[in-house]
Amino acid sequence: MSIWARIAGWAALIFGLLYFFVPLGGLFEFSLKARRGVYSLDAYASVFADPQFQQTFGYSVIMALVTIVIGILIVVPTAYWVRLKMPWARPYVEFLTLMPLVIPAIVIVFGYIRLYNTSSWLPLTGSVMGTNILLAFGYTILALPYMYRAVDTGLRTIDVATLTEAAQSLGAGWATILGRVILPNVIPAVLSGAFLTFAIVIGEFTLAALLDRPAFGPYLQRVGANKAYEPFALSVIAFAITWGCLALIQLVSRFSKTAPRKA
Amino acid sequence: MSIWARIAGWAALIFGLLYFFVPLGGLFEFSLKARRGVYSLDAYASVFADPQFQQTFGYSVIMALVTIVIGILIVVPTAYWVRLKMPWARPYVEFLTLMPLVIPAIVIVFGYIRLYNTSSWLPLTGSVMGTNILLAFGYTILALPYMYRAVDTGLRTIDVATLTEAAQSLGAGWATILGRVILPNVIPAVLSGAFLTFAIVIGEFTLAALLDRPAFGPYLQRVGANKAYEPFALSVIAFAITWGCLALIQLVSRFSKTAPRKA
Amino acid sequence: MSFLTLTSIQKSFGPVQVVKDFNMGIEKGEFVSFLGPSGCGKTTILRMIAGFETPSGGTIQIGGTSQENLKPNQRNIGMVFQAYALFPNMNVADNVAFGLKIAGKPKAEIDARVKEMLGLIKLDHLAERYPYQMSGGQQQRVALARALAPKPQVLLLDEPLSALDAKIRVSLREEIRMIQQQLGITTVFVTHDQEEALSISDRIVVMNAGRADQIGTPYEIYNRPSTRFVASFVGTLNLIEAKVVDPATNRITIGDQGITLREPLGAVRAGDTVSLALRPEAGSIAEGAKGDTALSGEVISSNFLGSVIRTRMKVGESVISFDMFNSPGLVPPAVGDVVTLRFTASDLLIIRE
Amino acid sequence: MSFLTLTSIQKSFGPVQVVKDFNMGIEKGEFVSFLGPSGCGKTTILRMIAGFETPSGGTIQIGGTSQENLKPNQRNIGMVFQAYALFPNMNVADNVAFGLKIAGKPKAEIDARVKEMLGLIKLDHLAERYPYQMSGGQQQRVALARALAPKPQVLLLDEPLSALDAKIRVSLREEIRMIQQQLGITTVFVTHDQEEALSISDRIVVMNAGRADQIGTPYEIYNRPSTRFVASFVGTLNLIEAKVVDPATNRITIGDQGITLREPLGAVRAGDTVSLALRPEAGSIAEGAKGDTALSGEVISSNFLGSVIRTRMKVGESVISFDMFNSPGLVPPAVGDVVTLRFTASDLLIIRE
Repeated sequence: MSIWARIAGWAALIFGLLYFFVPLGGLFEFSLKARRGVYSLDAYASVFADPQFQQTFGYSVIMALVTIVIGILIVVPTAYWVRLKMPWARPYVEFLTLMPLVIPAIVIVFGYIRLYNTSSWLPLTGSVMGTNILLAFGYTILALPYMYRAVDTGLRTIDVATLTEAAQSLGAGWATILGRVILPNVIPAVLSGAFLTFAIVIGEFTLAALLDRPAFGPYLQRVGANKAYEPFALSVIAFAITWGCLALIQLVSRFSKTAPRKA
Repeated sequence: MSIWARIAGWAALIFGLLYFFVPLGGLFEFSLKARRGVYSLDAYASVFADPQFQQTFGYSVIMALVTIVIGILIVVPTAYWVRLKMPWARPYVEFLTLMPLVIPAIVIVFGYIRLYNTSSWLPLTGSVMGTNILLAFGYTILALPYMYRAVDTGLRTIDVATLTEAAQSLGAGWATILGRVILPNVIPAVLSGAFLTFAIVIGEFTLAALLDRPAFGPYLQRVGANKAYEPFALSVIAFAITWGCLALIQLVSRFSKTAPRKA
Repeated sequence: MSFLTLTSIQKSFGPVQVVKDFNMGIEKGEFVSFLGPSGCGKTTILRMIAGFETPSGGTIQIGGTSQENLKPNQRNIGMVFQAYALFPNMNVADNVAFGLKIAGKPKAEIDARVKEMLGLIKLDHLAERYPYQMSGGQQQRVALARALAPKPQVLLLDEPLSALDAKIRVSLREEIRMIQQQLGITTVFVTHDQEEALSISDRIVVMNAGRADQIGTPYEIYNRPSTRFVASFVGTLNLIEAKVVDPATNRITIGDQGITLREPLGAVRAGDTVSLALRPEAGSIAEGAKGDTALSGEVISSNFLGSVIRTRMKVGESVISFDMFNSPGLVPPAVGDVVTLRFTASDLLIIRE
Repeated sequence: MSFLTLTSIQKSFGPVQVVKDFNMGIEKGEFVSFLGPSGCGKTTILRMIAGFETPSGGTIQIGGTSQENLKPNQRNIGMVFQAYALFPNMNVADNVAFGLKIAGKPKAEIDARVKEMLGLIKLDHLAERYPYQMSGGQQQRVALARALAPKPQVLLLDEPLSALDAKIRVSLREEIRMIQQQLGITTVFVTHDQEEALSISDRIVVMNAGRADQIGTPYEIYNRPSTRFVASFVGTLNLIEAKVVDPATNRITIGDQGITLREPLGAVRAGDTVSLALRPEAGSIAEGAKGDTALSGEVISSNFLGSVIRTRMKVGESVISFDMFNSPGLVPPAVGDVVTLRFTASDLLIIRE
């Protein structure tokens, strides 16, 4: 192996790390500078004291949980059924779940606004609760690719078809198979999809802004436009949350590797 | 198989399809209604005639191409090297490439603004070109997960280690191996990553808006706030572009299945 | 009527007919192997018995009851898969108890039965282990115990040994056969490995392209193959082209050596070509042997394969391989030697397609 | 000095010593097989010769030149991999031409050599095919041609047959051996299949846990295994525990049957236990045989395996298997029969670890 190739490889890796961590480092350092001349947590104190922070963050957490529930209800049975009985449909379903990645969120929102405006058959945008429901479904679309991929990957680690047949030959019906055989073996995958969904919803800006809901993303942007140090503290907090979610995913997937279900 | 389970499976699939296509259908139908009482393409004509549309769209296309080039230069050698010589590093690199999905774009932008502001060591935000560079790198981060995953999937379909060793035993050096053996076999994967990147950059809103660049995403949002039918026409156009990209990916990957490189 | 009866079974996947009019009766307590290359339909028949596939035509009866309207989970069948298919989230005891719990047995009965089953497969000490903590052979034994625990009417084994190492494969097949005989359970075994089928079965069904080419005991299948396919799939075989000299006296020639067959040639004419089969292990070298039970030829290769030495000689247009057991004193024939192979009259079979 | 010389080769991966002080000389034109279970270090030695791994200690010389500072692409070595490793974006001709193009040969020479190579593997007609359009056996033959095209000094074969079907495996190994002898190329072959190694090699190295247990011709390895590991890994083997009665006269007992060995027992005392090895194919049933070349026992099982019938009998505490070629007239011994197995004096080997 050429020494140059080796250096190039390491350089690429280090560059990748710097690419992420230098901006974050700068961000963090600046967020501590609210008090002139010394490092302090003043900006953080100010952020946490802001009632708007608490409100928007709470709102986003609730929306994230709702999104996760909707996502699991849609994705888990679909992914199982596609793997078991409609393997020919897998490329199509994968294609479908890929679409949210490339259909701009704006398009989705405009579609919703048009479809569910106050003069439509289902005037969801006319009420707060209706708009919340719209937002949750929008988030679900955004999170769908990750949720589906996570669950599908989880299903791939077990032999869905054979386990189902083994359970059937032992007399089990569909409810037993799903509840006692399939679900216990994909729980880590479901959790991993849930954490990703959580991180995405917490940081999302476009959907919430366009539907005009008091979510954390727009708040972040508002603070950024009007204050000096707080936005950086907020960014660090948002990053810490998403980082925490990622770490949880890693933990869960590591746990699942040593746990019996890996096999 | 129970008839109920079968129905449930199909219902989930159909629900998934409706989930995407009903909003889009409503959108499309409304965009044709600019002339009272009849369907017409007036809204589309108005959009295409707008010089701002041409400018912002052209700008976004150029940014997309720049982003694709940067992405390929970063991702292809890294992914190859990681697969070949640092398989232990794969989880870490995958983790890294997953981060942009969950670090809100806002955090990235604030980091950049802080790091490269007019009073910093590299005052990129002080000039138009500098801001453009920042934006391109921001887009690269956003597109990184898809590009990396596409290239890595492409590399997975060939036996990188053995092909490299076979070429070495026949006397080939690194340049020959990369250029004549590895690259020709992952071109479809690279293209697929490129198309995804293109679709993402065209529709992106947050980064461009916060860095205040004349991109297509913010234009879309501006039009949406001020006009009646044009935003819907624009949404349909944006959707058509992304859809076209997706169709191209499918074509490329189908082509690659029948082409020799699949094997 | 037999215990397990398959009548006119057919199965098509789209335009492809995988099983073509299959008929068979399997007696209670019998061990029947389905042997054939991949795609011959053997696994499809097994899956139709289990209820995982619905026959396109025909009926399956077990103990006199038609299985037509029974779902897989209503058939009371035990199945062991190539991929073990233990439930990864349950330990050994829970896996074995699964079918009993579904059947709603009382806890005491379940515990007793699990214990009995683990004793049968000699894994009592591993009851608390999880599948991923065990070797493939152990997992497959647990899968066997799990399938047997609810006392099924029929045991179906779908290539259960294919994923295992050679040595474990041999010991586990003997163990399966022993347990099967001990319990007297009707068993259908699917395999593509001829030695496996020969060593374990009461009867063998040799499948070819959706049909049963031959059904018989291992001894019949090996020594009296009824078709060219069976002869070549089961064991190694020399196929020798011979020319008919006189159908009335069963006289033929191989190259320039005349032989009078014991078996009647049937409806052929002088000058016709017939195919004869000779197993490599059937002959032995005997210098000076002549007549209807000997063939001479020039040695073209002689390979040391360990326990046997395989020599090939050319007789007319045919190449005949024959095996000798290796022994320290044996001098294998050299390439170019002319040797005479002696066999018994019944070794030379006529293959009639 | 030999053409390919390995001197005190060692290799560790972290704390694990995979190859321990390996020494061997391979002559020009010799075909040497490395045989052993997975993890024994055989593939690691091959990869060190190729330059893909760097030895932790020792030297490798080819034709008198140390390979220490040569990268894999400077060693002029041909290699064939288990996974074929044809370049999927090139057709057969381009694959074979790859090494020649890298070497900068003129086009006319490349074309001629590619043609010659495709003739050698009898695939001239498939020159335009892509790898994915060919069977595994064909792909592996192309891989062989590709490795041989640049006229390498040494040909390395890394389990080239493991991914293929049983029948193709046999025919391709014969083809490889033929081509190797025709070209007279020095070849190192790695395999875990003992029959493969026995049938194809000039010499075999039996590897065990990073060491060479025995190096010898196939005949020596099979008939005179020097360790218990070699004896049990190569072929099937009965290991019989015997008690020494009188070291001076080489008298031992197996169960209650006394035997005088021909081979001297060496440094043992009366009452010691020694291990004897007997191949299953070495004996034959001979009623009434007595003395130093016969053992009697009760039959505990008799299995029909196709070409052979394997019978097991109990002699004292040991179980002895023996094989008989199947033939239509043969009546296999029944369980419970007492039979006498006769062998020749040289069949009974003393295993001295």
